[in-house]
Amino acid sequence: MNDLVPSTSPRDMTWARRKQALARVWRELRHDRAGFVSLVVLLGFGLVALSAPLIADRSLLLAAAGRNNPDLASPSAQFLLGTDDIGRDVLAQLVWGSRVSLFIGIFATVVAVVIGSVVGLVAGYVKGKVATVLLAIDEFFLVVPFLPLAIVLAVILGRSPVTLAIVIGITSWAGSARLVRAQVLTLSERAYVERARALGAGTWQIIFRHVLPGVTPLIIANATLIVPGAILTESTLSFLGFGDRLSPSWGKLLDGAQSSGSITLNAWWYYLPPGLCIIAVVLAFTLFGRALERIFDPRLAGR
Amino acid sequence: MCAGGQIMTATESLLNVSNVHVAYPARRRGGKSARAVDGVDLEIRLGEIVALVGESGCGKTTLARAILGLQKISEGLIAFDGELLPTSANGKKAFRRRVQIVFQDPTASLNPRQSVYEIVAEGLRIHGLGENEHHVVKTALEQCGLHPAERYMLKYPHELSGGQRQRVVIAGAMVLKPQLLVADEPVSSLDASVRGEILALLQRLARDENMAVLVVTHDLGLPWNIADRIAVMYLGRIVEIGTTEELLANPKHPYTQALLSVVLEHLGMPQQILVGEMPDPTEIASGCRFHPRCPLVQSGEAQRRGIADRCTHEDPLLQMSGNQQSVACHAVGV
Amino acid sequence: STGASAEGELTFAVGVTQDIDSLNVTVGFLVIDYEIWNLTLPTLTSKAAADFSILPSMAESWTSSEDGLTWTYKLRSDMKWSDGVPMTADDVAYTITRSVQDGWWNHTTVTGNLTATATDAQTLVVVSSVPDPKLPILDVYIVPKHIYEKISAEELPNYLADDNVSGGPFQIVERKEGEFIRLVQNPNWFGKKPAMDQLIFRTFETAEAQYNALKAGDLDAVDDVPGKIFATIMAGDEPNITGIAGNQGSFSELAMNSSCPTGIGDGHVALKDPNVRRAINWSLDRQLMVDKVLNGFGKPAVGISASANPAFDYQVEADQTYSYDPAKANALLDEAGWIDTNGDGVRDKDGVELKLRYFDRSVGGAADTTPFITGFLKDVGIATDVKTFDEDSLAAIQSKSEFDLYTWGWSPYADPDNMLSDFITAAVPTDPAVGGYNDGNWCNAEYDALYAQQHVELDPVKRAAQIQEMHKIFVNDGPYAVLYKYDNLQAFRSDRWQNFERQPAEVGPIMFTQTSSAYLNLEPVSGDSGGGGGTNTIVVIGIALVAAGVVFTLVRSRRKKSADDRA
Amino acid sequence: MSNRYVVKKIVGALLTLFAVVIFNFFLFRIVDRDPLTKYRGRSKLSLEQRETMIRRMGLSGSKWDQFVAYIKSTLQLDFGRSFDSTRPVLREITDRLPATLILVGVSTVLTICIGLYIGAKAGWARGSRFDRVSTSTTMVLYATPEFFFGMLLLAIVAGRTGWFPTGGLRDVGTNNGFVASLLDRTHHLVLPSLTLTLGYLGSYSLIMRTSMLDTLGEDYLTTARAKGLKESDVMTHHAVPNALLPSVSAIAISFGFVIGGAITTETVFSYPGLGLATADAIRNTDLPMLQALFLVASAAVIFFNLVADLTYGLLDPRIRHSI
Amino acid sequence: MSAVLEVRDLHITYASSSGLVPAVRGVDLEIAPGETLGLAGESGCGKSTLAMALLRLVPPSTQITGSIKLAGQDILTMKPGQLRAARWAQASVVFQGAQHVLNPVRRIGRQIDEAIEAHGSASVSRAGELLDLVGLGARRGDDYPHELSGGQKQRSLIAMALACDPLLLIADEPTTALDVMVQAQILQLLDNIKRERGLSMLFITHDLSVLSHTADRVAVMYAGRIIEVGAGDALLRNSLHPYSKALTASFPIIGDPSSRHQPRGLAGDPPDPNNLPSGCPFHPRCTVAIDECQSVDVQLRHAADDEERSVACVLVGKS
Ligand SMILES: Nc1ncnc2c1ncn2[C@@H]1O[C@H](COP(=O)(O)OP(=O)(O)OP(=O)(O)O)[C@@H](O)[C@H]1O
Ligand SMILES: Nc1ncnc2c1ncn2[C@@H]1O[C@H](COP(=O)(O)OP(=O)(O)OP(=O)(O)O)[C@@H](O)[C@H]1O
Ligand SMILES: [Mg+2]
Ligand SMILES: [Mg+2]
Repeated sequence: MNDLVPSTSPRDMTWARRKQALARVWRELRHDRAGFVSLVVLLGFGLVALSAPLIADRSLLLAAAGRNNPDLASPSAQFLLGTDDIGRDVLAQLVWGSRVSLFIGIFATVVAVVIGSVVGLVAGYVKGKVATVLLAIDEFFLVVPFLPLAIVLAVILGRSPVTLAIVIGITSWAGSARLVRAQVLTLSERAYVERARALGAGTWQIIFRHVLPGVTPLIIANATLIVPGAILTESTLSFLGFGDRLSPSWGKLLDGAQSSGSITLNAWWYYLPPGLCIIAVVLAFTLFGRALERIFDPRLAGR
Repeated sequence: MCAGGQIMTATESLLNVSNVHVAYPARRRGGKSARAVDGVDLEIRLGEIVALVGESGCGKTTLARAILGLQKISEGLIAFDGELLPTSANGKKAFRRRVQIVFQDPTASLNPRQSVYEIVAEGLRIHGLGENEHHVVKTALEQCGLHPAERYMLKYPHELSGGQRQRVVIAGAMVLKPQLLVADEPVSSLDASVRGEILALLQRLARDENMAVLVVTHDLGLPWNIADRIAVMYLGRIVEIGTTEELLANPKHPYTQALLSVVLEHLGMPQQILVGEMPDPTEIASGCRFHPRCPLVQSGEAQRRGIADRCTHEDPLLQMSGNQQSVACHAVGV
Repeated sequence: STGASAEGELTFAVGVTQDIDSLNVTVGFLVIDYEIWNLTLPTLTSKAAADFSILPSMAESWTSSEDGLTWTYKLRSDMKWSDGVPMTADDVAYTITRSVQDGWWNHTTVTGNLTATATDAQTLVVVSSVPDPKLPILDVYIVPKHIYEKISAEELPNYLADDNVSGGPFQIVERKEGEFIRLVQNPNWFGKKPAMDQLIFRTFETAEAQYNALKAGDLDAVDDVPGKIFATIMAGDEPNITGIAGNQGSFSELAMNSSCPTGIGDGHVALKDPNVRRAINWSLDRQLMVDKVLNGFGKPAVGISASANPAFDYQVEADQTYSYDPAKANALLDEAGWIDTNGDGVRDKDGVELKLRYFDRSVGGAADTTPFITGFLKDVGIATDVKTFDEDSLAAIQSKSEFDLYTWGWSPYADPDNMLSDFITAAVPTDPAVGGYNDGNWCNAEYDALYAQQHVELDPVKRAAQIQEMHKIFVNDGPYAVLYKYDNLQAFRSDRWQNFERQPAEVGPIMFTQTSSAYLNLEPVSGDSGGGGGTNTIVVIGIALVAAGVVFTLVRSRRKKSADDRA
Repeated sequence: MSNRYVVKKIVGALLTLFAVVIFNFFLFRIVDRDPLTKYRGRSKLSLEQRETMIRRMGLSGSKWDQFVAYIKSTLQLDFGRSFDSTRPVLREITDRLPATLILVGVSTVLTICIGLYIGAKAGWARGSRFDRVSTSTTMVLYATPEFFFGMLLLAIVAGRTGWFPTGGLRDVGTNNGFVASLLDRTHHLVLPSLTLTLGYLGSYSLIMRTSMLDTLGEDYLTTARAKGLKESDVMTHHAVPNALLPSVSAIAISFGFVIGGAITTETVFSYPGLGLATADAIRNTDLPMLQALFLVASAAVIFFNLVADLTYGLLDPRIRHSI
Repeated sequence: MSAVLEVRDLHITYASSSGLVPAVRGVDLEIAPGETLGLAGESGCGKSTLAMALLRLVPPSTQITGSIKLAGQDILTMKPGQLRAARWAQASVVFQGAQHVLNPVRRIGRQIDEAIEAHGSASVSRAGELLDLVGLGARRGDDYPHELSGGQKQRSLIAMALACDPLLLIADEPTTALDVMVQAQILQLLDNIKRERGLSMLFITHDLSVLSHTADRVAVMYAGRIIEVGAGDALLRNSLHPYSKALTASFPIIGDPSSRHQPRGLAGDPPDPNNLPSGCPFHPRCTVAIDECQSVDVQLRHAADDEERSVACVLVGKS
């Protein structure tokens, strides 16, 4: 392709390669309808979450904010999505809820991916007892039912969004550790790793130069696929009453809707929007993650 | 013997492999370990090309990896340039500057995420030979027939043809100016048309750089093309070794004869197709390891010559038989 | 449907959101447990539903000695437990004696100072060591001696009370944990026969599901209707359902750690100052919480309810003591020296921030007040650090007094003594392993003295005055910011049942009351034939048929399709 | 399947279960909670009485003593008494187990059958209308929290039409015979099991579709076609058996999620099984119950995984014959 | 006797995500009864595509034009049912890499019988008989593929290919992945079977040396075309097209001093089917190319001195 680049420093080349790789990802994403649409949806939600203070004042979340409003009022010009059971604007809570839900989803994923990648890398690269122990732990977390475990941990660790995210992270890394390990195993079987070893490369050089770059796309795609699970878990735990009462997540809104009888009262504006938001974001993350998988792993093309 | 104008002046030995064994532990508890390399003696001299020939699974790759120190040996000694293979991390690293390996499948040997430049420069970087890196890389690429080097440096493996990939792999080994290059089936995954080019390259490099090459292959035509000597391996053991001309013209071991017969029918040799499948290194026969498939034994010839008993009970040693030829067969010389 | 079962038996099905924790009268403490005991265990005397005045029950008559310390009860002679064993004064004496011996939680507040002897089968003599205003009612459940005497004190806490021996109007016949408990009439019951043959309490996980079951006709009455839904009932949207917002003194409060010197714990220094506690009281908009959290079904309160009987409440209106006045709260805080010196919106003093550890109860009445309260406190420059806990964890924290604020609530008994006893100095926790009920970690010598007086005051008028005085001290010193008294929101099928008795009269609920006598007075509306389960069954069968059809078609079409091939 | 494989898998499962038991012990010792709070008379108990009770709960002595006592009693299936009801935990669990078994059993069977069917069909006819419709539907199902389904079903089907009860396991009043009570229970089971089925149908069918797609490019399918087999035979005899293999373990792992789904589903429908018991135990921090429920849930998943491993061994001759 | 297989002007174009890939660009072929045609060429030149197209086994999106007459019937115009009937009964395939070609979860015997059942005949299993025929032994029918070695799998594939007594055996690199000795065994087996049954065979390989004694005629393919075809021995000994020459030269004759220390091959890269050079597709790598080669795309034509021989080269026509 670019035959005519004469001499370049390695750093420039690395840069150029990254740029090229990104450009390729972008190009392929553009042609992947599901992936692209879901990216747009995600960006939309992200934008809303980031600009929540501009859309709705934080004070609207205060319990007393509904002081002069009717409770469970149906949508109107004043309250686009009606009011909740204590007269607060549902839309404002939905908007701020997106922050909590996305934050927990993403933060939990970071926790899970960091644990999963480290465990996967170590278990895949280092053999022997360490790997056996790590695998046993991984097996344990993989087999032990996820929600009960998360519940038990939540009971023990408390209820703030951060601990909730940590709990979800701790309970969902096992799958990615497996994935990373499998990939590391195949990578380290690759002849090019053997070649590097024959060239005299040490363990760390091999991990950083050959193994890590090889698993990174996988980790990214996998992370994108952990987020929806984390968001679902957050909503489930919040629904079961584990959420933080003072920061409204979508799951918490559903809990509120359920416990205030909005289903029986047909106050659909209270329970439908958070449910649909969860579905939309989870769906978007899933589709986006699958698109990334397709792009990073051409064998999966056409899924 | 001088053929093709090459003169065997250097007899100084570079690599000495003696009585090397490699056993892979059993995959299952209670299973037997695989004696992939089972007592190999081999010497490689400075600047010569030796071909290691044998059926699939006979332990060629294992031996090659053992020579590089990539595979632990369970018994025996490997000495390079008069010194035993180092075991320390630093010693290994220094050793690996002097010995390099090229694998069968160039596509698998290249990290798809690295550019040609990075791949070739990797050895330099690992050994901290960064000075003048660009120039060295360029020279190595051009030496390997990738002209002009700039055209290839920024490409990625997937943008290259199979032959070009194998050249890149070889260039990556050549930047370190090794004294010994081990090439494990360097052309068997390549197209027939490309094969000749790569072999010519190896031959040229060996000659120009006075580099010894151990080339692993299952194809007897390859050594005829480039090797000075041939070692024939069967089930973890070298059963016959000699100069290319001598050995191909006058194979003495029945196994070598059979191998040659299936590729050389047009020379009038009757085909001797050995029955049975690839031998199993977990079940090496007693006596001569080849005896269960040996045509001499099967045809009763061995009986006639009165060596049948030795064939089944006595492990034959590699013995000089001819000028530079050694054979491990009870039938030879009887 | 359970309105009427197939055999023509009359069933009354009640939905509850609480599962029985124990039928063992020495262990259980949930409202539902008391309801079952009210229906299955006899009491020596009874209380009038309307005003809790004393009525005969096991005892037909009683007389007291001059000094008021000795009471002699004359018992009915026709009483039998449901298993046919005679029920006599011996059972009562046994209950009193054993409860004192073993320290039964539900009994000793009443029986602690009593000794009882059965002089014959129908005569019971009770002697109190002090003058006792809780006599002659003697409000404890009488247990069958022939059952309990077989159980050692050690074993008793684990006894499941599954003997089903009843001395009340009903007896338990079937119980499915988490599902239902079924009672039928006790043939040996000596009192008024109820109209229904069986009584079922079904447990629901959510109040809403339970209400829907009422609406669908699966239930006859429910306790705990979601407030929003209750409002629609009260608005007359449901012609067949009648709602009753009954109040029996249950209240919610914000407890503050007043750091009683004899106690333990690490309460915030600011809360030691009564003015800061008062400021907090002034900062709360109680009416807003009643409107929003209770949907108006309740009323603001500043003092505790000492008794289910509102006569014992603090007779001062909320606005005369603490109304919603943030300005006043601010002034008090300024005066107390808590001023926001560093401009971060939170008051401080001597380098200590006025930031309070706020423990939020995860379930229960006070749950939804926390967002309000924290907001109100923030408005007057008090920061909070909210942590949510379940009741038990919270109780553990309370036992150590390691909190600044927390939310809780109480439901009082008929006699005020028990509730009032929780705030005496002796109830302050001093050992985390043992705990104590004084959850404001508050003490006041004057209050203690008055408590001791009312404890032995036999003149009801004087006693009432003493209790008013105690209220005044408690409210003024403010270890609690009482928020409101909340109503029990109950509903029943008025197309099926009538003659619901409220307890206390006019303001109280119909079920889960002090005596549960409402069940005895209920009458079916004539001509009711119950809801229709038949249609449902038809629907099920219909759906099953449709599903089978769909599957069949799918399979068929698959067969056909697969016949075609890919080119 | 060789005995060695079976034994290895069983031993592995038991080890995992044992790990759960140990994990349980440590996890629940972290919680700072007075075990006697439920005994309302605790403030009136003497210190000796308290100690007796605490000892009986296995909460006295050194951690090691506690651990030994805990392991002993756990092995005897003695999980202590519920803090909440004071009944033996084992009895609480055995009482509620059948309801959950039926709910989870029915839903799992439905989910697996329908999910695999849809997934296999969609994967086989990749890009067809069936694939597009079913995949987008299953994606949405996958993205929907099952309790939201439950809420919607409750709102629409039960609340609006009254065709189905809004909760419970059965009508208590009806005692008229086996058939009626069976119908009654089925009637109560429909919505919860529908919720659970819909909630997990998505992931099962997506898993199956993916592994179907993985097999699509396999050469043995070309061989089968070359032999002149009908497309339907190629699918059922060649593609599906191979696609099932990777699905089996993936499905076993997602069974853990179904167990989680039972918690929320039972909560939404007041369905008194172990899920509801879990929700209650959470609310009451009923540690012995939680501990035992967690163990039971884990055991169920471990068992399911074991079954999957053994099934895998049966389905895959490479395992059946070797090892 | 008319040809068993007759291919006329066959074009096969794959529709891939990166556009249309013309894998086969105008191939004419015929195979007489009992004849073996060897088809040789570099990787990617379209050999397998051609083989697969003979039974219409290419992906559905692939465009095929021209005609393929198998025993007189045109495969390309058949209805699905007819096509299914023709598959395996008229022509069967011995694939390369038996590893993936056999279904890992079905017994070998079942996989063989299945082919017979698909063609309506035989309720009795013939698998055992066929396995015996290829020297595996009937009992192996109960084995699963993983229980067989590479050579054994290849034998069972041959047995499977014989199941419906086809007229034509298409062997697509049947020995490539095998070891020298096993390769020789399989070649011998195929040879015997072919001779015993009078089968026609299309033998595809990239290893010319394999063809030397298997093929009656040899066709050499380059970039989707046949560029030289002729009698086996003659072609291998004396190829006329520069590409065939280079190809034959790259297999040294052991003992031939001209190749000792003289490895020979072909410079340059195989062509990219997406981006073929103009004129003769071989001209960029051709050592004897003349200017004309850049523009003239020569068709296959008879060589002057050998009437069985056809060559697609400007130079050959001229000489
Ligand atoms: N990691 C390993 N563990 C156990 N056995 C092994 C391992 N690697 C190779 N073997 C066995 O050792 C024997 C020799 O293998 P090796 O790869 O050296 O053979 P080879 O001669 O290079 O064969 P090929 O021509 O197929 O490359 C074989 O039987 C093989 O099955
Ligand atoms: N399904 C496909 N879609 C698109 N292109 C394809 C497809 N299959 C093969 N090709 C391309 O068609 C060309 C011919 O492929 P084919 O497999 O027929 O080559 P071949 O001669 O058999 O090579 P080999 O010796 O490697 O088997 C190649 O360039 C290949 O990349
Ligand atoms: Mg090898
Ligand atoms: Mg091919």
